[in-house]
Amino acid sequence: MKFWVTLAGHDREVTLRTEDETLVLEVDGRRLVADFHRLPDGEVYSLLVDGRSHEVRVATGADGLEVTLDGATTVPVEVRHPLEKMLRAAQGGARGLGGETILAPMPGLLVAYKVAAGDVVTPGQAVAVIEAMKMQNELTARHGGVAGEPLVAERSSVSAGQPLLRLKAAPA
Amino acid sequence: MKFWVTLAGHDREVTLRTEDETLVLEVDGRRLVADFHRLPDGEVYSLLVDGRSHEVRVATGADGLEVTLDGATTVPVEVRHPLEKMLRAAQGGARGLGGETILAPMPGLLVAYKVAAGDVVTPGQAVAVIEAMKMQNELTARHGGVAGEPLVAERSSVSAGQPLLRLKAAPA
Amino acid sequence: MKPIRRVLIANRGEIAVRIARTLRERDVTSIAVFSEPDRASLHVLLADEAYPIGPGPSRDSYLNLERVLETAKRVRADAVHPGYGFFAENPVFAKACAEAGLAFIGPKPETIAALGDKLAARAAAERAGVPIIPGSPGPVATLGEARDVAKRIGFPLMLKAAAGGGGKGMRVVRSDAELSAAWDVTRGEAGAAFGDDRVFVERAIERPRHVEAQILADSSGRVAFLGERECSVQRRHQKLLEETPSPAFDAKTRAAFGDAACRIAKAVGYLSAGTVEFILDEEGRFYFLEVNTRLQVEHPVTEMVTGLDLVAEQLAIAEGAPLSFGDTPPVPRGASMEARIIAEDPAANFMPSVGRVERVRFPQGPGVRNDAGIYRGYQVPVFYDSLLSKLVVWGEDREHARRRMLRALGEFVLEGLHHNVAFHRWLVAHEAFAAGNLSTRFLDEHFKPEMLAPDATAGEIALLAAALHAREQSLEVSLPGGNGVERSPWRWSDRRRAGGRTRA
Amino acid sequence: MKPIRRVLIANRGEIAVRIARTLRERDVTSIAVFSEPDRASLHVLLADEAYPIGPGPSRDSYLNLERVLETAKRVRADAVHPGYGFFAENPVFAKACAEAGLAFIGPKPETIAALGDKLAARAAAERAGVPIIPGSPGPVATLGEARDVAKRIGFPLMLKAAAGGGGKGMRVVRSDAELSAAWDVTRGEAGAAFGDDRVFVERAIERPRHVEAQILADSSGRVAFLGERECSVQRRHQKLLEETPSPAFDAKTRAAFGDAACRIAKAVGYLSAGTVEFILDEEGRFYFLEVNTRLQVEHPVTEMVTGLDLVAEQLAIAEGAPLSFGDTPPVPRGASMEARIIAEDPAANFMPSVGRVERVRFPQGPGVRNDAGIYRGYQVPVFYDSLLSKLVVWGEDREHARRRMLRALGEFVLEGLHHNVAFHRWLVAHEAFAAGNLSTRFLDEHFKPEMLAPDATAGEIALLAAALHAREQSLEVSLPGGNGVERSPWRWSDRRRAGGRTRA
Repeated sequence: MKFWVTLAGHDREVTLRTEDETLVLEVDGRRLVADFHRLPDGEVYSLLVDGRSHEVRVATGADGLEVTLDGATTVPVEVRHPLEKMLRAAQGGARGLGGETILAPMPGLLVAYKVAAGDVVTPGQAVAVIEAMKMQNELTARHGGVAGEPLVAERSSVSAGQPLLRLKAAPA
Repeated sequence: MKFWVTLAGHDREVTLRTEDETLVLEVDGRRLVADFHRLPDGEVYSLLVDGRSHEVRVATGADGLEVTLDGATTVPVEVRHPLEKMLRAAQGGARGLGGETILAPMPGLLVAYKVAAGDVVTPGQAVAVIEAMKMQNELTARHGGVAGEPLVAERSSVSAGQPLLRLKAAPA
Repeated sequence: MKPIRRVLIANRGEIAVRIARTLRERDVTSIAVFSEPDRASLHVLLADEAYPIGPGPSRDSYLNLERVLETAKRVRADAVHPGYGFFAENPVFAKACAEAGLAFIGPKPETIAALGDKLAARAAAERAGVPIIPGSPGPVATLGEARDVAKRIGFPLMLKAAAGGGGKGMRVVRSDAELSAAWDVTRGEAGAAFGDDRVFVERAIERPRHVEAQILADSSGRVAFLGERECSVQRRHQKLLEETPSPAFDAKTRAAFGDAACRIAKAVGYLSAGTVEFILDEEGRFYFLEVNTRLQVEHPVTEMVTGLDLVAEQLAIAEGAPLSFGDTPPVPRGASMEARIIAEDPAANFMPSVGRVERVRFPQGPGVRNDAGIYRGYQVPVFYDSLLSKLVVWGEDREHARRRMLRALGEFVLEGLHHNVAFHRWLVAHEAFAAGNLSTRFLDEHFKPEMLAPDATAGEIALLAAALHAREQSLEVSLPGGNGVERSPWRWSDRRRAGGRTRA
Repeated sequence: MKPIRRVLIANRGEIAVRIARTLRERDVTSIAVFSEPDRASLHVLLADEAYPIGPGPSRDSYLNLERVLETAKRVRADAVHPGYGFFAENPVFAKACAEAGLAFIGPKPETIAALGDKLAARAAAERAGVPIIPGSPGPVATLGEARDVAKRIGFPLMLKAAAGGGGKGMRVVRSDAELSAAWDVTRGEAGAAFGDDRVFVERAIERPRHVEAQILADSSGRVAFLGERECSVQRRHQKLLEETPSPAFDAKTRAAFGDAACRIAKAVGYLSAGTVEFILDEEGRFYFLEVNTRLQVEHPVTEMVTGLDLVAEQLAIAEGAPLSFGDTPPVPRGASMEARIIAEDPAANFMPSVGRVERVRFPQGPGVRNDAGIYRGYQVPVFYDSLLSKLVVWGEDREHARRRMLRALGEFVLEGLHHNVAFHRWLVAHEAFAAGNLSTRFLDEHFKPEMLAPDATAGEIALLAAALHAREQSLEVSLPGGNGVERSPWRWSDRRRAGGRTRA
């Protein structure tokens, strides 16, 4: 079967075939073959690629999948259906600012907002500062957009997952 | 609520009450109070009894429940409904030989049977010898009964859970 | 002094567990206390007894002096071990313990108080003839005074809050202009942070190393030096990796260093375990920094090379017993390193992370000690320090210890929250680290988040894993504009988007 | 000799993992092999590379000489480490490695062959002037001859298969009558078990201790004695707990003992790591038993007190390098104990157990090393040895090590299959053990399964747990003869009865 994978910013079409515990992947004209075995405790696989032993875990994170390699390195991956790809294309290439809602990553104190309502926020831009575990931490926008009204008062405490700010999508 | 517990051969009536994470048990006229908290990873509880910290795990074993204390000591426990108790009583006290099916505890080689068809087998009596992990091990009857025909040939290999011998219940 | 039979551990997590272990080995009852969110913490599970002391926020539980002491008395503890942090360097608490008839396992209250004041400590060091960083003899009242000091010792300078420490309340100024600009700010911050706006001025050391001396002192006045620890690799002034011996030391330096540390300890009549912190300049000269009147997070590296149990020594000292080794401390054998495994995201400016430990497999094998405060399924609470575990190794020499640390870090499986294991793999493999070329500016000089980005091979492995996941998935999804409902092995990437950068 | 870069580990589980760790630390590529049921074994996960070698039964995989060597050559290994068991003491395999151009990490094939024969080994010891147990100079052909020996050295006697070992093929006879009765049986068994019915006769030592010498020999003929290990606590002639130093030794005995071991090693031109086993009688006299031409399961206790890595030494020796410490072995520091954590049920005559590791939390903290071959969720296969983990501790002296072992065993959480952790808790707490009063008959003299039965407190805790379970349960059950269907928090005890004594 075929699908699209977004990895480290790159979009690639991947063809997948499996027999028993052998996995054959075709990507960018290359062929990856692995012996795989599912381990207990979550979605964890042992992979043998040309004999090299790797342990990987797949979890569903905030943005698509998160693959953890050898117990410690996490790589975000998105797996998409070819049709979705086509749809995107049909909708026209340039995507502009995707829009999103900034959430409090953990309970803590919202120290301050870094943007005001109406500001155009670009991906990666800092939008708020939250204090938790005795440290101040900046929250950054991932997709960007136009800032709405602050959803909580500065210097007030927030709980994990609480919406802090909405960014409206802005076409390019 | 009330129920019967069989522990180390003793049958006791137990009354149970809980508030939040406090557990109050009445048994043999004594009162046991514990602070309990469910831990992740299986049915595991942290119990604080008069401050003393205990970690217990409850699993369903071959014969009722198995409670593991402090990670290593396993105690078989049976929890029964009062009505069942009454029924038992009604059926008359003496239980005779319960009857059972002896299963292969692990894959291995059935070396020999220690009883022949028709033999009366008492609880704890050895009925067969199985070889596994380079060791010979005796299988013993738990409830006893009258031995049926051997279900496998001697010197043949058996898989885990495979029935080896049926013991018919025998009234006292 | 009466023997200690029941010790209340006024702490939590990894260090409470570590203390409980020694108590168990010494046949002393370990009594844990826990806040509401800590009911399932490892220290509650591993201690002999455990009692609640209030809600999550430290001030309502672990820093609630009345509650802690009331509990200690109620459960008939005869001693209290403060661990580190919380009440560890609080003279009021130490005094209150004594008044409540509880042995405080640590220095005397007056020692804690005296050394808690940077200026008093500095003065004590000076009296003991221990080199201190050139600077103002005491607090500097006005900008004018500060300028005079600057003229005398030259730039760069460090403005330091008298009541600060652990990197807090410090500011480097490189010119007269910077000094003028920073003066009021620094005093204001000091006042706000520590309720004490006294500031003093000293020479700033460029590329300093942080090296500290472990000392033990018993009630007979015996003071022992148990070797140094180098803790130069830091982020935000917090230690990340510590080791002994220091690659910057030779036997001569070590002797002078240990002698200086012991002189200070004797000068203040020190009792129990303590650490004298120094900074080392690029010429290898050491200057007194401060004294930590407690057990350090990094104490295990000293234990690994000496074979001593520092908590056991503290216990014996609190009972009035002499040091277990008398006047001859064990000769250190080999080298040891400790990597602090912390719930944080090194790729995002070391932002703290919370979450559940979804899967964990700790390193094991020869020469590896891992003191964890977590277990599979454990939910890391947000109220406390984000230290999850201390990975400690021993090796016959530094290079062996370094390679063993690399091996152990390679085995470390920890999933479900952000942590710095991959960062440590990078650090310990770095050639500057391997060369022992360290300073507190190591990260500024060498580290960039991109360095933790997965390489090509990792990318391929991730691709394979994602493919296997796609294969396992089989959700009914209807594709808008697509040909109706079909079985599809993947979800729409935009589904489940939480937005923002949720690190929980 | 050319340096070793890629080592194939011809073993599995815990020991394969242990070897892989040293290889990783020495920057040598570790190559695992695995049978079908071992695909998810820890050694496959932790090695750099892993390759399949066939079905579960050992003879089809780990003992399939052609397959193992073919794999080693195909993956370009330049050396093979046999671990223990499997091919570890097989001269044919060692020879085949050499012929295939692979360095065998162990003694020379001819040494393995020579010492594999009990009589040859005994003769070598005798030539080296090492005390041996009085007995027949060689195999005894007839009952008549056996009787003559008996007249000479007296009863009790031991009948021993020449090709036996590890407690197999041995029988004690206490009278002439018993001797007559046992003679044919013993020979028959020897023939059946080892294809060699030669039997010899020696004096049976009552309440013997098992003490062994760890030796290392390099290619320059240098032989070092690294201290003794006492392994007296056994069941079914299998070691359960080992320690160093032996509580039965004084410096004088140790010197004579080490000297004897080295003489034997020199006499046979020994190479690499080896163990000379002795038995110690109640008067403290030691007699040569046999030489194990391999790494022992209990090697870590020696590593704990010497700081050496025995696998690293084997590796260096195989490369033709000298012993890392030259002519002066490190002076042992403190004491160490190892408890073998085994999948078996001590309450049922130590019957092996299989099953899935449902929950596990290994001991950690100061002085604790745990070399496990398992992890959470791991299914213990039935084909192999049932050793799950080696729990090793270090202490400043024996009592400290013992208390630390007790502490570590107390922390050990292992659920889902039967194991001997609770047994070890009993053993290490036993006063005879604490007194160091050991012999291979320790269990016969002190152990009864009832001793592992839970006490009153444990009963109460179990009761509380069962109650909580009942509370959580809520199955619809209709009570026969009862008042129809009702919500009931418990199941009928007879439900789910599997019958028999399922230990899986």
